[in-house]
Amino acid sequence: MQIVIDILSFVLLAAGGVFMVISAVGVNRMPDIYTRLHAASVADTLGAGLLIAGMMLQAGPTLVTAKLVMILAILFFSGPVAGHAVARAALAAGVRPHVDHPEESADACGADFNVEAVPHETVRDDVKLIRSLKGLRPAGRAAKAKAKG
Amino acid sequence: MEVLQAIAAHYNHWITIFLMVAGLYVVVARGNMIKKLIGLSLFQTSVYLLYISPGKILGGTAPIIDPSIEVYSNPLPHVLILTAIVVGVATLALGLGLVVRINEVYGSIEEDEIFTREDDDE
Amino acid sequence: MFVAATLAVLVSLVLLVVRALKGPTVFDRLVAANSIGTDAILLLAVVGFLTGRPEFLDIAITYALLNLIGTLAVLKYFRFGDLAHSGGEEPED
Amino acid sequence: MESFINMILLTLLAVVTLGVVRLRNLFAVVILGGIYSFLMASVLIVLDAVDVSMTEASVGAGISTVLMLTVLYMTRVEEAKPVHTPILPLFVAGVTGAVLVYGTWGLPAFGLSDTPINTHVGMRYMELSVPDTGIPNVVTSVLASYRGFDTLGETTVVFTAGIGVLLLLRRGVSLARLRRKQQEEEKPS
Repeated sequence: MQIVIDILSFVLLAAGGVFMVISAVGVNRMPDIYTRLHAASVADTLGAGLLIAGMMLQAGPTLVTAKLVMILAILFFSGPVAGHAVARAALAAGVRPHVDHPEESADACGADFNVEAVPHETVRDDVKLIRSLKGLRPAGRAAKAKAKG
Repeated sequence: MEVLQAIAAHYNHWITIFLMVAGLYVVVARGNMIKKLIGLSLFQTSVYLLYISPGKILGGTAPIIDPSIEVYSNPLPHVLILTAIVVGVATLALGLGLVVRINEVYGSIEEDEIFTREDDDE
Repeated sequence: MFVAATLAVLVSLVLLVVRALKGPTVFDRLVAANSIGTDAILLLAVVGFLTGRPEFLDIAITYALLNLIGTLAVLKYFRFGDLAHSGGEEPED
Repeated sequence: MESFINMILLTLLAVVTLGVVRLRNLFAVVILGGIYSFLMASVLIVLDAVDVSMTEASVGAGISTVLMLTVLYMTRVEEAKPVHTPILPLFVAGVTGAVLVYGTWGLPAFGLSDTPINTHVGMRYMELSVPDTGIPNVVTSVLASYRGFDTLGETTVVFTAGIGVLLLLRRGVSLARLRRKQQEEEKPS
């Protein structure tokens, strides 16, 4: 029985470690902040989840397992919150998403990041979604400048 | 192998010295006051390392008594550094308060700009 | 087997530090910092098992909470320029 | 293995420090400071200082970051270009570092149990803590019981610093602000 648990937890730990490394490589290789967030989330979910599952198997039904469950719960909730907040703040600060045809969007994406002109479909959908929420900085700022001018 | 062991024996000391020297350099060479405070806290953390690393015993664990464990690391440096950390954040807060006050009076936190402004006033 | 997991976490830590130093924008550094926080939590847990005393996981819980608070404080600054802002309305530029 | 993890983490710490010294955007420096604190806390865990590690993480990555951000909000974010050449500070730092490195040859190696620091009073506390106070965590018993007055002094220091910050930042009539107001009023006339 013990040997089965050992093998199983070794597999889980190894897989978790591999996902941690994949996530870190992704954070290094991806072209812009929004895609890097995507790579970083792998560590929060699969990496941490598998590693902690492996450790839980080793700890058995003790207090240590309860603490591990708590850590996992905090990571599961805090990871998406932090990632979402980073993306929102980057957008609000005017960081332009990386697009497939930079020559087409280069003049369209001015200093103020004109939302309508970004050609990437998915990006535009996300932006529309966020704009429907209250108070997005770049759009709001552009509108205000128009109203003043 | 011998060389590696010699390096491992003193690696903590060398990194501690590097952090200390880096903190000293930032405090002396940079004119920005917030950067100076960051350099000061670099220096501070290097002192934490200087105290804690000699207290570590290889193969030992944290100094929390348990019947099943034989070797513990030295608890005394930990106590001293706990006090130092709390006092450190108090001094950092006071320094930042001074920076805000200086910025209110002079409109700048760069040392050189403040000095030229002082000279202009006289 | 915990040795392998520790090595993996250390490798990812090294790569993330590279990104934190390179990162062209502040947000790249922030993503790296957040991931480094996660890595530190996992490293703490794995090293606890490696040295045979996994009782110190309470500290990992503290790290996890602090990691979130630090990131949100920085981002709130960027969003509103003020840490005490309630987040309800668009700030005046 | 412990020694190896310790060395890797210390190397990362040194690399992050180089970044802190070189960067001029203070936001980036503050974020790197948070990373530095997390790495330092991991090093302290490996060095068996669990209580110190928790305090360092909450103080370094928590309170210090928030304090620095608040001050950055009140001042400005970009550091000015250095006016002077950094040759003299580099020289001072280099000489200091060389002297200190020379001094390390006389220090005992890392991780031994028979060094002076590990043979006298610390180990006495380890033996006496449970019979004397009944607390298994020796750091707690030394901090709060054997050396409780030190903690009282520490609290006094924190209290004094708090009063200092309050006095510095109070929103009242201050002499300097009055003088500046006077100057501004005199200028147009």
